[in-house]
Amino acid sequence: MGKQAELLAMIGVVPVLASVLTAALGPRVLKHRSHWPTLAALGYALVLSIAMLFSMSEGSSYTAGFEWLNMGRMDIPVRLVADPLTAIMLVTVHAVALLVAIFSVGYMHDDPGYARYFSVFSLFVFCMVMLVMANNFLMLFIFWEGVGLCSYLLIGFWYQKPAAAAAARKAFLVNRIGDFGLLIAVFLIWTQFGTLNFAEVFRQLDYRYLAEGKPFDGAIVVGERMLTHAQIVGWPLLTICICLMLGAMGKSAQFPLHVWLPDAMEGPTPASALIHAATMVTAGVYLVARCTPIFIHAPQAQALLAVVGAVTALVAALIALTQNDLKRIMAYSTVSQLGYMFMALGSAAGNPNLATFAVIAAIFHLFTHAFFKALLFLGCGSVMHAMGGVIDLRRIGGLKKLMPWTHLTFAIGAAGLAGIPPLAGFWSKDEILVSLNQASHGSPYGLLFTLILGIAILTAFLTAFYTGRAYFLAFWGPERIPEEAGHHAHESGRWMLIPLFGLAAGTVLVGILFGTPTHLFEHFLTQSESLPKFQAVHGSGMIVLVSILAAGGGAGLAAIFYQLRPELPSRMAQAAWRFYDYSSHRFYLDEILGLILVRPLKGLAAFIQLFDLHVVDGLVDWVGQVPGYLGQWFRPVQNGLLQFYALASLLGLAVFVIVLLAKF
Amino acid sequence: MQGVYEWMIEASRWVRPEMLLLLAGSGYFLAAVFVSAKSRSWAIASLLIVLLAAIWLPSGDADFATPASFFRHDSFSHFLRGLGLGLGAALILLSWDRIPDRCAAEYFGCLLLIIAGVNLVSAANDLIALFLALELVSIPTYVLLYLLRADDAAQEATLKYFFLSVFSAALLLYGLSFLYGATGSTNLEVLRGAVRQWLEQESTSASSTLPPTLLIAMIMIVAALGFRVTAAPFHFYAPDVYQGAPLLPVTLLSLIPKVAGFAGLYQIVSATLLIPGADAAASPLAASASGLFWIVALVSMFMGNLMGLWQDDLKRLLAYSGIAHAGYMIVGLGTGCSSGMIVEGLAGLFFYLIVYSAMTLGVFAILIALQSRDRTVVNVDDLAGLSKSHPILAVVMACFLFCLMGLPPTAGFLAKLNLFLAAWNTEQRLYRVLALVMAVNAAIGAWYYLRVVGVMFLRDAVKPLSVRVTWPAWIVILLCLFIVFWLFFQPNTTWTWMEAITQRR
Amino acid sequence: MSQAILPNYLIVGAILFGLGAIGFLSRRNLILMFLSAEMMLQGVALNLVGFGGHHKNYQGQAFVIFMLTVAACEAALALALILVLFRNRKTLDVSVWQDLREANQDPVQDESPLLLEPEMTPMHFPRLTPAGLRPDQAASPEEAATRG
Amino acid sequence: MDKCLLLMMIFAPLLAAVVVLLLGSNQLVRIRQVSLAAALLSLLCALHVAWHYQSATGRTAEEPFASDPAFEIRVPWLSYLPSPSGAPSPSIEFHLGVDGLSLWLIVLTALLMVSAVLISWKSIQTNPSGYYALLMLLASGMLGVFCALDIVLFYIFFEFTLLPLFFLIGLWGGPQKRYAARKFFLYTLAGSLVTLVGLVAIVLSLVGQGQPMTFSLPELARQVAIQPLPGELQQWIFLALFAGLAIKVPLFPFHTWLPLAHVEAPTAGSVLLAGVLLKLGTYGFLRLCIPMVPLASVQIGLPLVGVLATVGILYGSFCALAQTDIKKMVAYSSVAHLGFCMLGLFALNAEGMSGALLQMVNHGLSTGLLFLLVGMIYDRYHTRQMTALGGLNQRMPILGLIMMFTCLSSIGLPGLNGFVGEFLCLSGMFARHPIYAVWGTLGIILGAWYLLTFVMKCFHGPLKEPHVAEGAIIPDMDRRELSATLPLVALCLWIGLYPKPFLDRMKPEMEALSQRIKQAQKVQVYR
Repeated sequence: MGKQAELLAMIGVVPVLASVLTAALGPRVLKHRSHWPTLAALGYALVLSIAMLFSMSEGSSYTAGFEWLNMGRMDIPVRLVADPLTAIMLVTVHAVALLVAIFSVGYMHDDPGYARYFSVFSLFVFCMVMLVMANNFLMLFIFWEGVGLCSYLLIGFWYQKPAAAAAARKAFLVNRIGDFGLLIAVFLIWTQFGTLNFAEVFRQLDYRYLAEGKPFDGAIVVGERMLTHAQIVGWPLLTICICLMLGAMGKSAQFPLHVWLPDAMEGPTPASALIHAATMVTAGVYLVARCTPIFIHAPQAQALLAVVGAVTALVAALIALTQNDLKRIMAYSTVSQLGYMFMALGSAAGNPNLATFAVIAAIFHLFTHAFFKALLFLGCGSVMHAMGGVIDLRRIGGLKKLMPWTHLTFAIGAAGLAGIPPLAGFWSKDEILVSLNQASHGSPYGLLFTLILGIAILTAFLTAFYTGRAYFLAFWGPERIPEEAGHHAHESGRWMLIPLFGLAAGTVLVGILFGTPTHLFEHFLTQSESLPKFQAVHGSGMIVLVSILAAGGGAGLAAIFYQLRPELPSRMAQAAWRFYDYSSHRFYLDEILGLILVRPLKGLAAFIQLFDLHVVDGLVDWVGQVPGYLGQWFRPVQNGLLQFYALASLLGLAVFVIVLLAKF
Repeated sequence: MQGVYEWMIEASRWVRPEMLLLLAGSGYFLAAVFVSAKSRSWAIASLLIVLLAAIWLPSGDADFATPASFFRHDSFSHFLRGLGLGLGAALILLSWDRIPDRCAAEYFGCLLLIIAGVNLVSAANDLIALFLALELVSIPTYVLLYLLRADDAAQEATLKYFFLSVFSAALLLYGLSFLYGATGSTNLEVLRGAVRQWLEQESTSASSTLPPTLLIAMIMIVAALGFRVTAAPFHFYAPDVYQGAPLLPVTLLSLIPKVAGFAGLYQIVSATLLIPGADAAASPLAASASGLFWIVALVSMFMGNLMGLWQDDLKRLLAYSGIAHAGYMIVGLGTGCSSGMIVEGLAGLFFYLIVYSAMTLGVFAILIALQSRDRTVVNVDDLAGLSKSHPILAVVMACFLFCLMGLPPTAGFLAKLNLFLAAWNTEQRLYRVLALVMAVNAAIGAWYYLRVVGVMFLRDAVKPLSVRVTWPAWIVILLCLFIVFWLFFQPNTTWTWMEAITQRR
Repeated sequence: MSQAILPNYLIVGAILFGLGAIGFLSRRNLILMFLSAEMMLQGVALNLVGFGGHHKNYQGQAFVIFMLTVAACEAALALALILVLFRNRKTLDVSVWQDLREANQDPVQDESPLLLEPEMTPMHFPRLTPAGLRPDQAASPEEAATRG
Repeated sequence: MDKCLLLMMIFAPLLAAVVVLLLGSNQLVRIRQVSLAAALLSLLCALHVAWHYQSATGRTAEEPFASDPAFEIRVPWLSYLPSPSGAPSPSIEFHLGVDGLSLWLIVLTALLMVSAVLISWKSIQTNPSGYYALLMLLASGMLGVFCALDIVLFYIFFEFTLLPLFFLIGLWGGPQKRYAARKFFLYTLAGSLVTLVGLVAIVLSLVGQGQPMTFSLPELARQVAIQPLPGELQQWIFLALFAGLAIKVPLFPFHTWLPLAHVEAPTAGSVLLAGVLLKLGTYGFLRLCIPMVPLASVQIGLPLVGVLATVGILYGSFCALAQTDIKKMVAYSSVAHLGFCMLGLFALNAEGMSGALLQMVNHGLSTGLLFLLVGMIYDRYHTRQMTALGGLNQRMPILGLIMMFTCLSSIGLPGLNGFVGEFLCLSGMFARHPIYAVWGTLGIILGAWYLLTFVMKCFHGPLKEPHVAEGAIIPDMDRRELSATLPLVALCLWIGLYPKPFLDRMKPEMEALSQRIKQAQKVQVYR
């Protein structure tokens, strides 16, 4: 226990130290060596988190922590906790972060904000690990916003670029919408359960009580009210879940809050790889997985989760089909894959026994996705670096020979994303399909999940297709190098290649090592105390076959379209011109959101401003003038006539006499 | 029964300072025929005489009142006579070099008579003495009003003041005659005894047999003295007269008749309403009177403040301000009509009277000091840029104006606070409403005072003022300033004194 | 004095007072206004005397004496003042004195002129016969004027 | 020694004001030095008090607050005649003290004073002696309000603050200064006079119930606990207090004086206006309304303030969104932020009220900082129009960084001070009345919107500066400006990262007050 506690604390402390150190010393002292604190810290933290992973068999661990906020019934300590779910997240984050950091050394080497970059980078890692290690909802929320801040800072890293500045603001604002939901959820949890501690909340919602249909013995004391179990499980829980989901949707870029993620690609590519592909965007998935004990009680919310996931996955995949910006394709792909994870998480709707398996599937996909998506992004980064920042597929091509290593690793990553066996993506995607398949049988939402399963398979096909398209367009065909590339047009250096190799190795291996072949991942994750009892679900051959077919079909079609018969795509585009148009304009989602949300609100603001100026302030001024008007009204009395004065006085006197005599 | 001679000795025993003033004043008129002296000499002489009178003023420790005496001396009159002499001295100082030599003797003579008059009002122990003292204030005032300047405006002001004053004197006398008629004596102590006796009978008998004469007397007297203190609806002359008359008499007019009026009102009220030991609620007369004062206070406050908003002429503005302040003070008088309070409305009234005197005198003193031959200060806008040309004077003026608004840290705040406390403490819903009305009025009033402050500080003068302030004016101004702050920071002595004087009777 | 008489005094006093007040309000001649005010004082005097009789003491009468003194004093002042005013405006009408009033108010216009507008034609004053002359020998004023 | 600390803290600036006035406007350097020294002395005293403050234990609903006796000063000032029962002579006292409610506001005020002096260093050239004297007077007044434990003394200081600020705005303000100063003065004065009636009513109604007369706030709170005022009277008193305090806060729709005053005021004036003076209103609610008329606070305070504060949050945010003048935007953001504060206050539970108190400090820090920074921009470019500025980060990276920090603190980013306060306020309100809290929470989205838009327009993107003199290079923040802002920044961070020490010192009072509310409700039920 003690040793684990120290581990946890160190994992938390080390990156923030690196961040502060870099920020303090970076610009003046470290300069081009600013990456060292970060690399050292991440390396150390990775070792620690692997150690943590292996010590997980001893059960969850806690640090002692300290009081952070204690007022009234609100008692929030800073206390770290690690269970298998956390451990997996920690390892993922640290591994990817370390590799991305190494890549960044090469990628960012002559940027004036070098130190700033690494400082924020470390800060991000700190926030991310604290997010997954938090033991209560408030801490989670704090670091949830913390990663959002880092995301904001990194997207707007090149703040001189108006697009970057706008993208950063957009990301923050859209995330704030999600955070609004999360904050409401936190308030509701606090008022309903009287605590924000995960364990406490989950204990009050113990699955057994629900399964046995028994009420709690006694009632939960919430504030001054006494709530019975039935009261809690009703609409409050559903509201909590929907609010939590809103938060997750914001952070994990689910439809319709996904609009910020593609824009976020304005930031440095390694940052996109880490934050907007591998780690931060999965925080939503983590949140929902963490809150599984709550979600179980709200099957409607879970179904909604799956629907949102399905819509997101499909829409993002459709948009990705026609994008020309390599990074943007990857961004939409990330959105799509996150949709996948949401589908998986939602698949336990009305079928509590499936919950653990669903979580495992989602988290496993998160795990594998981190590797191959980071790999793909870094590959993009490598290309971008070589092409002088140009990443438009219409302007580059045939880089196979120029950048062989990049090509190879990109191919592995693409295959992983497309779900080609035996790479990581295949195994995790397969599990999700299995989970969905299971959900479509024997749950109240069977029909819905059948549909979602169909969407998932369609999405798998589309994924393979657009991945293949990107891959073929960039690396095959005649060599096209834009003039911006200049002398950069060569294979990247060691700093950038080593991470590519590392991630490629991960993409190849993690599926086989931990996935269905060994069930290591499953076994490990089921040790989590908060997850319901695990019930193994066995995949069917049918699903595997369909999955392989979809992946292969998509990839093959891409090969045909963009390698063998390059004239086909334009003909297709003409045939389906309207669809092509919609897709390439991202279904006009940004515009629609702008039209129904942003512009009315801005109009409202302008109106309120006028209202304030003329109505509210006018009213105040008017009231201020009332005494003046009254005075004006009395002024004729002072007409200067002596006898009138005497008369008025006498009249006043008469009134007094009459009034007072009448009283007697 | 004493002989006439003893009676006169008895009557004059307590009023030696006033006799000195009267003799001196009359002497001036006489001497002016034979002696031609500089205005300054008359001023010095007057100041010395006032100082001598102040030294002669018997101490206020013991109450020498005897039922039969024409005058009396107790802590109340001691205080008010002190106030009267102080105001007189201040007025003399303000007049220092500003009176043309030709009419200096008459001016200062009248001033001394007025001071004597105001003192006698508070020393009077008889209705006749009270009436005479009030007339002693009025009659020289008529002279003063057109002594200094004989233009149309001054004449019109005098005309209005004179005629309405005579009118009000008639009302007063009518009221006093009924008071005498109801009780059978003009002596205030006897009168008090009679009312007390009547009240005792009243409490034993079931039916209410208040003689309506007493009530009519009350109303008439309130109306007449309301004229002196510029309480609405008897205030009409004030704006016109203030505007028309020269500054010095206006200063006098805004202070002395108010002091005299409130002293007179207190004399009457304390004799007929404030019966020690009698329960306020049991006296229907007290209830009627407090109702009467309620209306008068309400109307005065609103009239003064609402009309004040529109004024450009400084003197006219101050007239309305005076009307409003009279309203505030009458709140104190009204609350004073019910007894058994911790915070006495009457003590509040006299505390307010001191503060009012200090701050109004201060404002007028500054206005007087700013007058010069080539640049008169008539309108509010004439003060523009004062903060540039006379920064200290502007700050002092602002202090007085904030005091008039009732803002801390000036005594104006405590004065209003005491009235608030008194008004709320009456346990009568009506007076609580009045407290609220006071608050509203203080806010309205703040508008026009602030306007003056704003003009002084925030605007630049078209033609800057270049007058040098003379030392007598400085003395008065700084003394007023001192009082305005001292009464805020050290109110306790004064307040205890005020409580004492109003508890004595 | 018996009880029954007092009300009579009071009533007459009140009537005098009221008449005076009405006169004060309705007369526009300054002198008549002042006389009306004096009439109010007479009402009061009657009251005081009546009450004095009722209460069988002299205080009421003493009061009246003092009051009369004051009234005389005021009358002197009034006449002086009115003289000055008349010199200035050549009329005794009180309503010409309304320059001091609230700013931006129209002056109150007379609908009917003063009933007793003083004649501004040259007046004929009687002359005493100089010493040493018989009355019939005295020249008429006109002749005296022409003679210089 | 300790007894004199509060006196020294309040009167050091007063003394400095006198000295500065005597120095006259020619000795600019001396004037600044004296003012700075006085402000620093005040700050030292405040810090000493904060450091040695002993948080009271065992506060109860009957005695929700009382000064730490180590710092209490009590001198009779205006005594009234003793009551018939022979109790000691009741008097208005010069009663200073410090407790959990006022401690942090005192520190905040003293801290902001230093910043205000420093920020005026160069920008005030006309009549500096008057300016600094007024600034110092204002400091005395503000510190006095928070230290006063006598109901009348409280009001005296409360009113007194109007005077210096009136002149500060009116004399050193922008183009519309006269209108702004007058409106500010009259509007707030009108309200607070009604409040005075309320205060008088509290004191005297208790006397009417047979309690000994007192003006001491702790004493009054105890009397009220023993014998609550009748329900209807409580409501009237609440409304009277509300009139002045709501204008001061300012709650929607009484806020219109604020943007005007802020925009026209000189930088230091805006800083103190936003940082401290608005807190007088919220502090008044906390110190007067809740303990004295708890039942009315629940019955009408909660719905009334709940609605107005919620509307204010959204309304203020929307107004801020529509602004192009930076200062006006910040001014409207104050309306929104104080909406949070009031929402927390009228949650009437320990969480909400402590959040409100913390939010007062937070708002003082972050909005104070915002005004300081806007002032610096204005000093450099003589414009506050967002449209005229852009990409300033490139010219002034440090200013940009601190501005970013401040905006983030202002939009309630966790880890910075704003979050803790807003979170506690909203959670408190959520427990009391979820609907208000939910609507209020929407404000955090809008807050981020306008502030980040401002940062984006002015600090990000390509460099755009209004015309500056030929060859002049706009400098980044210098040492003086840094020393005006960095302490505030540090405090923002501290509160955000570790709020416990701040909350602990107000905890006994807060819990006692919430207890008081519960008690009042209970009594109501039994009646």
